[in-house]
Amino acid sequence: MKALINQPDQVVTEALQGMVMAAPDLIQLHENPHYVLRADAPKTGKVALVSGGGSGHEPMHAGFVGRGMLDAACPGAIFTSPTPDQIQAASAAVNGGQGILHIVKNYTGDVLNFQMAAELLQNDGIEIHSVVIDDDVAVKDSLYTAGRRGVGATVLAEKICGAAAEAGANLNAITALCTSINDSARSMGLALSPCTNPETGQPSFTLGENEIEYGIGIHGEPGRQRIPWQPADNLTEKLMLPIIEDLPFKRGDEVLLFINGLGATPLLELNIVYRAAEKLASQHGLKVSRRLVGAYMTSLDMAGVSITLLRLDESMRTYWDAPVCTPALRWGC
Amino acid sequence: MKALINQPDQVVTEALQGMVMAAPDLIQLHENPHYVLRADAPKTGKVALVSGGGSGHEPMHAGFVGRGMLDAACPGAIFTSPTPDQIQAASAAVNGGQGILHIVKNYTGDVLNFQMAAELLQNDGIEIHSVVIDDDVAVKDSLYTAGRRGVGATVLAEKICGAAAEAGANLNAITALCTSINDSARSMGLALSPCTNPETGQPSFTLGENEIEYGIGIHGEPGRQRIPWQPADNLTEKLMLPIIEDLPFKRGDEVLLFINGLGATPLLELNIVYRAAEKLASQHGLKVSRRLVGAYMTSLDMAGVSITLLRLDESMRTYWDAPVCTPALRWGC
Amino acid sequence: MAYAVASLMQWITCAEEQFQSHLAELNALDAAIGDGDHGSNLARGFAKVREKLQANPPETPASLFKLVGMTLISTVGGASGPLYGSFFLEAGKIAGEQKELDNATLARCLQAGLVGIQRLGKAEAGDKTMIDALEPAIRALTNEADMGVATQKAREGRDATIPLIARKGRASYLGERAIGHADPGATSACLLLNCLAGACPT
Amino acid sequence: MAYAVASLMQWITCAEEQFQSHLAELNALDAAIGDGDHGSNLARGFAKVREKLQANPPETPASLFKLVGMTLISTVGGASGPLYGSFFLEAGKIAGEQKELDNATLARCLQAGLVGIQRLGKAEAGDKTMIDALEPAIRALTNEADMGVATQKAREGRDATIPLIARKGRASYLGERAIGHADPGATSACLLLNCLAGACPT
Ligand SMILES: Nc1ncnc2c1ncn2[C@@H]1O[C@H](COP(=O)(O)OP(=O)(O)O)[C@@H](O)[C@H]1O
Ligand SMILES: Nc1ncnc2c1ncn2[C@@H]1O[C@H](COP(=O)(O)OP(=O)(O)O)[C@@H](O)[C@H]1O
Ligand SMILES: [Mg+2]
Ligand SMILES: [Mg+2]
Ligand SMILES: [Mg+2]
Ligand SMILES: [Mg+2]
Repeated sequence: MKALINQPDQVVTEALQGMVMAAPDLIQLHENPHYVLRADAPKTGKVALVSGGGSGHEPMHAGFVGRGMLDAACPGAIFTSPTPDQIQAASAAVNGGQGILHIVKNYTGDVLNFQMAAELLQNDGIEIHSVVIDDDVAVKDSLYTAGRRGVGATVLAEKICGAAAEAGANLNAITALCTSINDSARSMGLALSPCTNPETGQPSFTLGENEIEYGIGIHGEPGRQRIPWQPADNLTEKLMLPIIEDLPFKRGDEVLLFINGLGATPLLELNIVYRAAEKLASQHGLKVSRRLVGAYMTSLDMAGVSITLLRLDESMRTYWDAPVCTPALRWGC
Repeated sequence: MKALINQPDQVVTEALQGMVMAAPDLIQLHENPHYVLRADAPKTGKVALVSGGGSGHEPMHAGFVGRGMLDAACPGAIFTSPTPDQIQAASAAVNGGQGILHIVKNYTGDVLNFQMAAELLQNDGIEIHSVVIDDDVAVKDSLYTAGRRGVGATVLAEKICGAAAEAGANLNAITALCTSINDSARSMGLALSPCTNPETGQPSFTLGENEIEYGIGIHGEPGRQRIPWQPADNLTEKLMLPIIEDLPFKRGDEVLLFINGLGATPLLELNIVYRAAEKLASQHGLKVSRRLVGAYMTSLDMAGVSITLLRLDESMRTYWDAPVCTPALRWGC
Repeated sequence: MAYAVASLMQWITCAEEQFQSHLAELNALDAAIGDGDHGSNLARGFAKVREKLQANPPETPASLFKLVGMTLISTVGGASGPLYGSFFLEAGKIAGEQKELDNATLARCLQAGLVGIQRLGKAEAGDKTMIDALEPAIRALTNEADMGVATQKAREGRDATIPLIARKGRASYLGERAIGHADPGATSACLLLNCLAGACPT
Repeated sequence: MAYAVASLMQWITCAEEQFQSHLAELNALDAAIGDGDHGSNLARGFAKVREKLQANPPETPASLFKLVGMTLISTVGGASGPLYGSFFLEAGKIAGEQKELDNATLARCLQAGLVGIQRLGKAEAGDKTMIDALEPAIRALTNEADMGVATQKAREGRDATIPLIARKGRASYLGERAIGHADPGATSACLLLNCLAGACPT
């Protein structure tokens, strides 16, 4: 497979090493088990935030470790959730004595492994809360299924809750905030190309010249539907309407609009989507007051985009604006 | 062509509109002619920095407009330099009365159009200096040719000179600084895939399963040589050695190491390249004290990477660390 | 007839070989309705299991099962790591201090493992998961059927996943598009049970 | 025989049509040794020229040339915009107030345009640029050859770029890999001169 890699089974380790070498003032790496933690961890007296998941979504999550966001990130193999002992070790390493929040994306693997880790940590007397993020409206929800996937809202929850933790909020308050972010956020994505897992060298699916996977996740799993290519404004509408209708977002709502590139889509195109999305939001009476545009939660080399809308309240807005000092998201410091 | 665009001839305009809508606190857009300028332009009493070039390299240059970097950027059509009247209008709009520096990448089109604009501006009594960036060691230099291309050093020059301008340096000093950055920086790149111009829908070249364009530019022009795929560590060495030998960089030099993604290459891979590049730098006795890793000067949806090394002196390092407040590069604010 | 630790080692060694040789096939099944890593996940986990078994050969069925379970949990990740891991951990709890497991005890171990998977994953038969292969096979063994019948049941259960819409795991995101594809976990469960059937009791 | 503004309008209108119909071909030539936009650049520029000519038909050759030159400079960008733009601007300076240009004056206009391109772009014949087509053709006209000879010279000059390594423009980055490809600018220059040859003097 033609990628900038060495041994396929060393991809994750080498990328983590490179990432930490490139931001030594912000983050450090522990190997075996692998986790990335703040350069100044543990922060005594502060609630610690830990997240993680499969690799292949860079900069998420390791790129979000640092002051004002995560205390630690646990990267699994490509598209494979981390293991309980890894999560346990990372959590223990950043434990500041005020409890730990696990921010978990709703995939069976992530949920089970974080759950096992939480049990191990609780046995050690560490207070653990978990919030499961499930914002993807492409997935039909039901009591009898695994439910919706966690996608773009994860990034927003990590930023906002990270600022709350930095400001000294306690574990209950941060857990409630995280739950409320998840309840107030909805996302949907589409892919113009598959991704290729460097560990296996196989493309996740094949698409015709003119085909799009609509309702895509971030692990190369096929979407809900295959549709023909349409102009960006139409495709944006096909993502925005299900999002707006699902919560539902209502006229007068203040929102954060997040346009996320899936890896191989140029910023040029993301900006065209942003333009269409903000116009649609305005047409629905939504006031976009905060924005994020870029490749923050990717699917390796997949071309495509996801859109997330978060209904902001004042505390979310304030925490969003607070300083964040991580390799991938940085302002105010 | 399957991209997130509407009308091919509206790509640049719509992307600029979206970009400015997404960062209204930092930048504003003037249309017909198109240029992006600081939200608070013009800054009276400050030297203004203006750059520009073809579109398709996003976030460069418009993403680098803001406090501590550029005052204005002039985006041309895809891969086509802007026109003299466009550069003239942008420069006049940000003129703060202390003169203007044009940072120009060494391509015939950019050089000629900026030169014509400078003449027009000088006729209007505005003091204009120009520095032409030509850091690409893939191109053999000679008195009788167009010389080397301007690539990664452009981003570093814009950041460092932008900080100098912000700090109140005068036009002569900033011009000297910019020249010295160009003299102290070398770059080289390679592509794993062509790019496709959304205005024409044509891929820039075709590559076999296992082929790489070595010594690539940023406009989809073919590279110096076609070589077979090799592991990332070897490819990194094939970029680093010509860079190190050309200046030459010497043991004990303090350097900034910039790993630049060409558009479709995941951060995962860029981090693997960073790891290899920093190791090689260390083996050559170079002290990497500043770093930048990401897609800052792209070639649409091209997969590939370029490496830039800049030998830092104290003033460059200080200006590098100074606050920068642009959509694409941000710290300290 | 009973399964001493040597027979059970045969089981696990065979599983390691099978997951290795079916790696691409399991990945391809997973790519169709999931994220394409099920073969890689199991191969990675069982490779580590083999390494640990060679370094510290366990002396009882219980310690073997515990080692397999712990190793899968700490090296596989994903959904299948905790699920298969719990399967072996729970099986080990039933095995107790016994030096060998007679057929009935082995069936009780497997049944406990199945319960462990279901407690964690909350899947029922018909949800298009590994349960669809494991459940009928282990039910057969509990009812004293022989191994051949059990593996036959597993295969039928796996094939029965093909027309299903998934309600659990990653395939559930696809809705109707999951129809027509066999579940990768049900397929790996068949391989696992085939290996058990091939292990020689003493 | 002389060229009044109507004849020269024929020239420019023809050029607009030719660049439009050869857009893909010029882009393809440019993709081989450059960035694939030469056809798009000229088509965009000449479309704007036509628009302006229709809105404000010029009354003299000089005002036509000036309008073409200014419009190309302000709408083409790239290398060819300033170069072809200067060509027309310099030609316009020679045309002065004259209502029509006789053959000798036209040749002097073109020669001034060529000098303008070379002053800006610093290219010599043999550097693999538009100069390789323009220079021999304009030299022939200066020596009173007829239009057929001039376009023949341009075509030969263009073909002679094929085996060359480029020393100017984007193709110079390719080194030896530029060999075997015709220069796109030399190709567009042939089209431009063909149109001039097709315009009817009065
Ligand atoms: N809740 C569940 N209960 C039982 N089995 C499950 C459940 N969720 C998923 N599985 C099984 O796990 C398999 C996928 O495993 P794997 O690909 O290794 O993990 P992941 O889905 O995390 O990539 C599925 O084919 C399915 O058989
Ligand atoms: N210095 C120069 N002098 C004369 N012609 C040049 C020079 N540089 C480039 N050209 C011409 O310009 C053509 C390319 O034009 P175009 O593709 O429109 O611009 P760009 O190279 O900026 O994309 C080349 O084929 C060549 O003929
Ligand atoms: Mg997985
Ligand atoms: Mg061009
Ligand atoms: Mg899987
Ligand atoms: Mg060109």
